[in-house]
Amino acid sequence: METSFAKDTGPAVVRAEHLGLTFPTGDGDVVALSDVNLTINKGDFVSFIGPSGCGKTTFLRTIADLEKPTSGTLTINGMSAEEARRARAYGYVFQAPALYPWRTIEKNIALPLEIMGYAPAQQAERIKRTMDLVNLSGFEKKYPWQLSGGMQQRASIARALAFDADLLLMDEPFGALDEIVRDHLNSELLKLWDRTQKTICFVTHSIPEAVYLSTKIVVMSPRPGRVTDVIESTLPRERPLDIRETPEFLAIAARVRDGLRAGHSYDGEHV
Amino acid sequence: METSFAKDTGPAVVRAEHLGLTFPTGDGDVVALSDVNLTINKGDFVSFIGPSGCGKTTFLRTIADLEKPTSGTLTINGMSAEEARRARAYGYVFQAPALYPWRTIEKNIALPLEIMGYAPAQQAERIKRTMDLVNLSGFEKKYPWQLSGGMQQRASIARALAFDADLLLMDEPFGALDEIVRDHLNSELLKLWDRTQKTICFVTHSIPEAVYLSTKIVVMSPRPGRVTDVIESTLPRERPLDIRETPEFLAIAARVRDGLRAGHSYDGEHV
Amino acid sequence: MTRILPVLTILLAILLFWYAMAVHMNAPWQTTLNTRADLTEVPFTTFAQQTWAQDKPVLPAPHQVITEIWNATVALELSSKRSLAYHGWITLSATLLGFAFGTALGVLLAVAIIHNDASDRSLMPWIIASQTIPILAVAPMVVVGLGAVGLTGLVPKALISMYLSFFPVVVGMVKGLRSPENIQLDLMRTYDASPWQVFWKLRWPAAMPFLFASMKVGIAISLIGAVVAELSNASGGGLGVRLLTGSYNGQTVQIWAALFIAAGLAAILVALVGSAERLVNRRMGARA
Amino acid sequence: LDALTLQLKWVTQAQFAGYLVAESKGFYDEENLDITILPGGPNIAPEQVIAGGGADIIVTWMAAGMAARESGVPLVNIAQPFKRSGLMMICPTETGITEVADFPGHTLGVWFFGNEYPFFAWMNKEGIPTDGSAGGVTVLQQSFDIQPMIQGQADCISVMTYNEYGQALDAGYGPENLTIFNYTEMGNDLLEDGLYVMEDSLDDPAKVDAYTRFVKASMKGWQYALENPEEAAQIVVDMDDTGAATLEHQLYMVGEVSKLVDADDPALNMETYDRTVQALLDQSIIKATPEGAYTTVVTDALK
Amino acid sequence: MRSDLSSLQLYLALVAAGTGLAGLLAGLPTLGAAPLLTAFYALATLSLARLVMPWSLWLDLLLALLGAVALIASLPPGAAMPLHHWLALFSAWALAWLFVERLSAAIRRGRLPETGIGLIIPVLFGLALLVIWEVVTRGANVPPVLLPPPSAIWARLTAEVPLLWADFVQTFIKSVIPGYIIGCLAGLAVAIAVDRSPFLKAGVMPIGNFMSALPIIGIAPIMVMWFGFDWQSKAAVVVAMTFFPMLVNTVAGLNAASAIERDLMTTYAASYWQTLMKLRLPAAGPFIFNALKINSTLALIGAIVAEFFGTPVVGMGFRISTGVGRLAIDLVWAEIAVAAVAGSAFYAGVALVERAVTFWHPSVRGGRA
Ligand SMILES: Nc1ncnc2c1ncn2[C@@H]1O[C@H](COP(=O)(O)OP(=O)(O)OP(=O)(O)O)[C@@H](O)[C@H]1O
Ligand SMILES: Nc1ncnc2c1ncn2[C@@H]1O[C@H](COP(=O)(O)OP(=O)(O)OP(=O)(O)O)[C@@H](O)[C@H]1O
Ligand SMILES: Cc1ncc(C[n+]2csc(CCO)c2C)c(N)n1
Ligand SMILES: [Mg+2]
Ligand SMILES: [Mg+2]
Repeated sequence: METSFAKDTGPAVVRAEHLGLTFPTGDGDVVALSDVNLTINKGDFVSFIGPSGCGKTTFLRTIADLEKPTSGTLTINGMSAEEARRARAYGYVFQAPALYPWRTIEKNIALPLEIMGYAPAQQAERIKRTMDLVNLSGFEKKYPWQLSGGMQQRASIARALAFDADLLLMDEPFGALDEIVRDHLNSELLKLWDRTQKTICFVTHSIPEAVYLSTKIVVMSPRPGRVTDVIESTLPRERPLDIRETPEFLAIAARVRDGLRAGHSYDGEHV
Repeated sequence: METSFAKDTGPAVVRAEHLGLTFPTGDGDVVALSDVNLTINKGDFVSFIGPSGCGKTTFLRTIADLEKPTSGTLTINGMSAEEARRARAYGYVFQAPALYPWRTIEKNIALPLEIMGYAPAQQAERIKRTMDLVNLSGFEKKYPWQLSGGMQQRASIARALAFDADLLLMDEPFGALDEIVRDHLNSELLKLWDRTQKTICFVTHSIPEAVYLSTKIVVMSPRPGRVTDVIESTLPRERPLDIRETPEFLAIAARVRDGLRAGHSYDGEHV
Repeated sequence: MTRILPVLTILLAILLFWYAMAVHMNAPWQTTLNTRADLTEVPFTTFAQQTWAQDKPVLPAPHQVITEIWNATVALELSSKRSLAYHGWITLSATLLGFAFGTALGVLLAVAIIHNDASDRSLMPWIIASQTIPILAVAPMVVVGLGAVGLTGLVPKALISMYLSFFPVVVGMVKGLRSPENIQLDLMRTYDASPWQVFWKLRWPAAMPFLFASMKVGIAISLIGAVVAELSNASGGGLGVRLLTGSYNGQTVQIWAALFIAAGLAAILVALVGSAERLVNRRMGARA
Repeated sequence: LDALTLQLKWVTQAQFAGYLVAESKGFYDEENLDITILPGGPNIAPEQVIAGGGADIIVTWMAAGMAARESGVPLVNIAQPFKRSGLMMICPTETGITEVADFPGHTLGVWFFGNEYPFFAWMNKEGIPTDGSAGGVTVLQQSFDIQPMIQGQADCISVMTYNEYGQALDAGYGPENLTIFNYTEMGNDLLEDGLYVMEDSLDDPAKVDAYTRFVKASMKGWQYALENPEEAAQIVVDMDDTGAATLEHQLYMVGEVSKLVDADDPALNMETYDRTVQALLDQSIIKATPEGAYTTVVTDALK
Repeated sequence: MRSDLSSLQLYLALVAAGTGLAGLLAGLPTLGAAPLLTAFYALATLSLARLVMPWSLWLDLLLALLGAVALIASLPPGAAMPLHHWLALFSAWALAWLFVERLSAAIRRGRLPETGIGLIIPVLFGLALLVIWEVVTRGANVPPVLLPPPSAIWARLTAEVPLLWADFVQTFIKSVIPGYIIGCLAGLAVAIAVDRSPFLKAGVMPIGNFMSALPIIGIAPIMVMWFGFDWQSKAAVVVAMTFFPMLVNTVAGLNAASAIERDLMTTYAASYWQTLMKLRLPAAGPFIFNALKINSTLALIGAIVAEFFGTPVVGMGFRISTGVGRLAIDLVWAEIAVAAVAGSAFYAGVALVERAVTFWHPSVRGGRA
């Protein structure tokens, strides 16, 4: 496999210009996104990182046409967000597992396949493959409430990976997983990305994870939610796990940490 | 403050002997805990780490008298789990925020205070203090659904810290938080622990976090859920953030990582 | 505006259908009348108008019902025994009293059921069985029985209303008080909250949506109870009595008028409960 | 002042004009009586009310009274102002029914709730089965109105001369397009509205005295009502709490009721009594000849 | 004091023994006449021994049953019963309650199996009601034409099986079942239609609420007018009665899916029908079953009531309405008993299906206090 740089990837998949989104609430408006300008190209792996409440989820939801921006423009593959959604352009892993309690785990994973009309044999094959991938084999017939938190989250990841979408939106998918599984899934995800040329938007709180995975890291900051830094990764596309000890890696991580720290109003207070 | 070793701490707060817990489910039993032997002393900071589904939550719930062990014995401060619960011996931070949707954030934090009969003035003072601690000031009057995932989790931490319990049970409290907030809360938690001599049981998926915080690290492994290693930390009680770069720290982390890896059946498969 | 237009459209459709049905259903009798009166070759428009103007039609035309409602309410003094407002008030007072009793009883039973295993197991099946007893069959006996011990007037009616309206409240509240998720209950357990605290701080607020849903059913059903009770006790008046006497005298228009007033009353009561619900929802921070 | 409660068999209407007029005109007061008149209805069985202690005197039909007596409510007839039956069966001529022999195969509407005995006695006498077997009639439980005839659900329906028959006339039916079977004219009449009390109360002379004064005042009321039909009708309308009674209809009813009531003599006519009892026995509505089901102490005292 | 008695149980035990003792004293002069009752009083007083020695809960059951039997056996015919019998009734009732409390506590602690044993409790409660009814009606000389004792009703029930069966077939099989099925299906279908179109929903729901408030008593004569005397009009009333609860509940249920569950479907660009079948209908399950349960009782009541307004001379409603006029009150109650049993069985059937279908709902899979 060839080593390539992130910026060499294809045409714009997501293009946000002066994007803003304000939630009206009982005691005043909350500006969740303000003047966000961002272009995500085909094949990019973009991580979003930022303090909690800075609008990461909101931005992903806007791309997914689950929230309507209150200002600015947003295009997905040149289409409007709604058209893109109708074209089933993306798969979404929510911050919460959102499994249906009346379906077993395997049936939950089958859900998008049923909806998108996959043949039964293909469904079975994909369920098996993705359940193996997230190491949930043996729990096919369990109901969501019979699984631990991390297992539920893995089931929801499997569900989003079971069908073929060119754009993957993942909101803290590995938040509730231990380091080993996380490492494992990180490298699986990278392989998948490399193999399928998917575009991935990935929210995480782990700086190493962001640096390890991404071609582009978007640092956000709250009140109002905005993009404060966009860091293009200089790491090669091929990334063994031990790349995390290289100086290049550490340099990028430091830059991200600085960006993140700048977004925190209170660093050093309350000590 | 004096530098002391973890093993020097006080008498047993939690003592589990041959503890076992099996869930009957529709298609066969799930052994969530099997032959767990563990002693947690007063003033210990114990981290539980292990692949998802290995029984960490179940063990915490058993200590909290939310699940009944199916075999073995468990004593808390020399009492049964139920007596300890009745004596309000612990505060619990659940893996999910479990905020009551009809209460504002400040009212959610007030809940245990109301129940335990704190005076209104004291309630207000404690709410303010803990909301500041988790950096949620300004969101007092918001309802849970108006907060981001991480903000909800911080609210639930504030709720558990608002009253005085000698034993804190925390199930992945910082899972949905970014590194900066996490670092901040980690050091706040350490300070609190040092100041109040609380005993803390802490579930985490982050090895550095576990090593940084703990006097004792319990590594668990699934199917059946069991304790595979108990690592006593040799780090001093006083821990600046940069202790994480010391060789001693890294050595402990490596040992934890090895224990964790051993518990994973599939490492390297499905590649 | 966006709410009025659909309602008006559907109403219009119903009205058209109703007029058509009125022609259809009153036609045989009108034909008989016309034949008797040697009227042949009546043009359809005239015939339709005839069917909408019968004295005792099988199905009265909407305007006949509305005229009757108007005549029996606005056009009469309130204290007149022919006034539907007067009878409506009688029924309403029994309804409200019965509803108050019924809601209180329902909530009390639900509280007993969720807090006491023995009550749960023993009460629920019989509460359900109690509702399979046809109240109209028992109501006269209740009225006679209570009359024998000197209870007459409002109270027997209210008791029958209560008998009907407590049921949806018990069922809804048992469900509602049990609706908190396990984790929410676990939280309370970790605080070693007393049952009383669990009730007021968790179960009760969590049951609010269920309470209001039940109360909406309950108040409508309470009105039915009052009407049923009135059918068993012609003295004292009330909308039920008007229904009954209308039926004895073949006064279909009167039946329909009483029926509509009763339904209107119920709709208003349900709407009142609904606005109370919205008020409470707002105070509990529900998502808009 | 003796307080008595009178339970009517039906809603407030001119069928009970005598009692309503006596109350309204103060005839009961004159006799030192405080009378409460309870209207009835389709779900109120006066026999049940008196058995439960809710009334002292009831107005009911003799067949129902006797049947109740056999089921353990010891009712005793103390007066019988109604001498003839107002019950009829009417059939629109379109049905082709002109005589009893035409009945088989047709559907007949009958009032139940204790009002069904005369019909079954009649059919029994004619030998027409009512159990749905071949050569018999189909019986419908008729609502208390004439709708089943208007809608053609029944070929013949039950009516009272003083009430539903009037409604039929109002609705445009006339004697010319109806076949009428009048129970009295056919000699099938069973005694209707009589006054009944509980047997044990007759042991108390004070009660008997009160009953006597009650019957006396009631008959005065009947006399007044029959002499002043318009005023009587107005009184009925005024006393009807439900506001359902109309002057026009009550006036008609007073007129018709006057043909059935003997306002001067409340005594039981033994010939009709015997015939009623015999018919009930024939139909096994009652099993044994009733003993002490009537008393003449009250009417004798009035003579 | 024995620690396994809760305070409620202790209180009941004291009441049972206390009233037993009081009965013994109050009845002393006449007790020779009723040896069984004497035995009951004595044993009830002795049950106080539970405070110092183990006392099986089954002993409480036996004692309660003994009390009931003794009371019924010693009811004086015709005359009002002596005062101390009321004490016996009270004592036996307290014992039965105590037994039930202890039994359910034992089941909860897992000391006795749920299946089978769990059934004893409601049955005993019903039996207690019947005994109280029997003793009060006979003991206080309530006129049988107002309220007959259960024994008389049972006698009538067994004597009139063919008649009751014919009525049951007419009312339940012919009217209730078809009406229930049609009404529920129609309610479901209209709810979905209404859900599809916000316009229809805005138009139909207020009117639907208005219509559901129509007292069915009013529509019963109209239905008879429209559909004739036989079962068709009764089925029509049942349809009308069951339609609106189903409509209202289903519409509410279709909105029960949570925001994130819907979002998931939105991300799949699932079609309306896919979202309906795979998310909203399952999520509406608890609501739909709620309506099915409510309707199971409403349907029977509706059919019976409709029969008050004209029927062929068969049917439960016909028998009930005409029975009162004939003072055949025991037959009326026999008919009511059949209605109650049929209705409860119907309800129980629906509830069983509900448990199986909505197994995933918190109210089914746990969350009991
Ligand atoms: N209520 C239940 N019914 C059946 N099985 C259960 C139940 N709760 C937990 N389990 C099973 O018990 C095992 C341990 O679960 P537990 O929640 O303790 O895991 P955990 O270590 O907390 O995992 P995670 O890190 O993912 O939260 C899992 O296999 C889970 O499927
Ligand atoms: N439905 C809503 N109504 C009102 N305010 C909202 C709503 N959803 C989100 N917000 C607000 O918008 C801001 C951004 O929220 P968002 O969920 O996007 O944060 P996030 O970056 O995903 O945080 P986290 O890391 O904690 O998940 C927060 O201040 C939150 O309070
Ligand atoms: C409107 C009306 N409908 C039916 C009857 C039937 N009926 C005729 S007499 C009688 C008993 C009292 O004499 C009954 C019930 C009536 N009277 N008035
Ligand atoms: Mg988020
Ligand atoms: Mg867990």
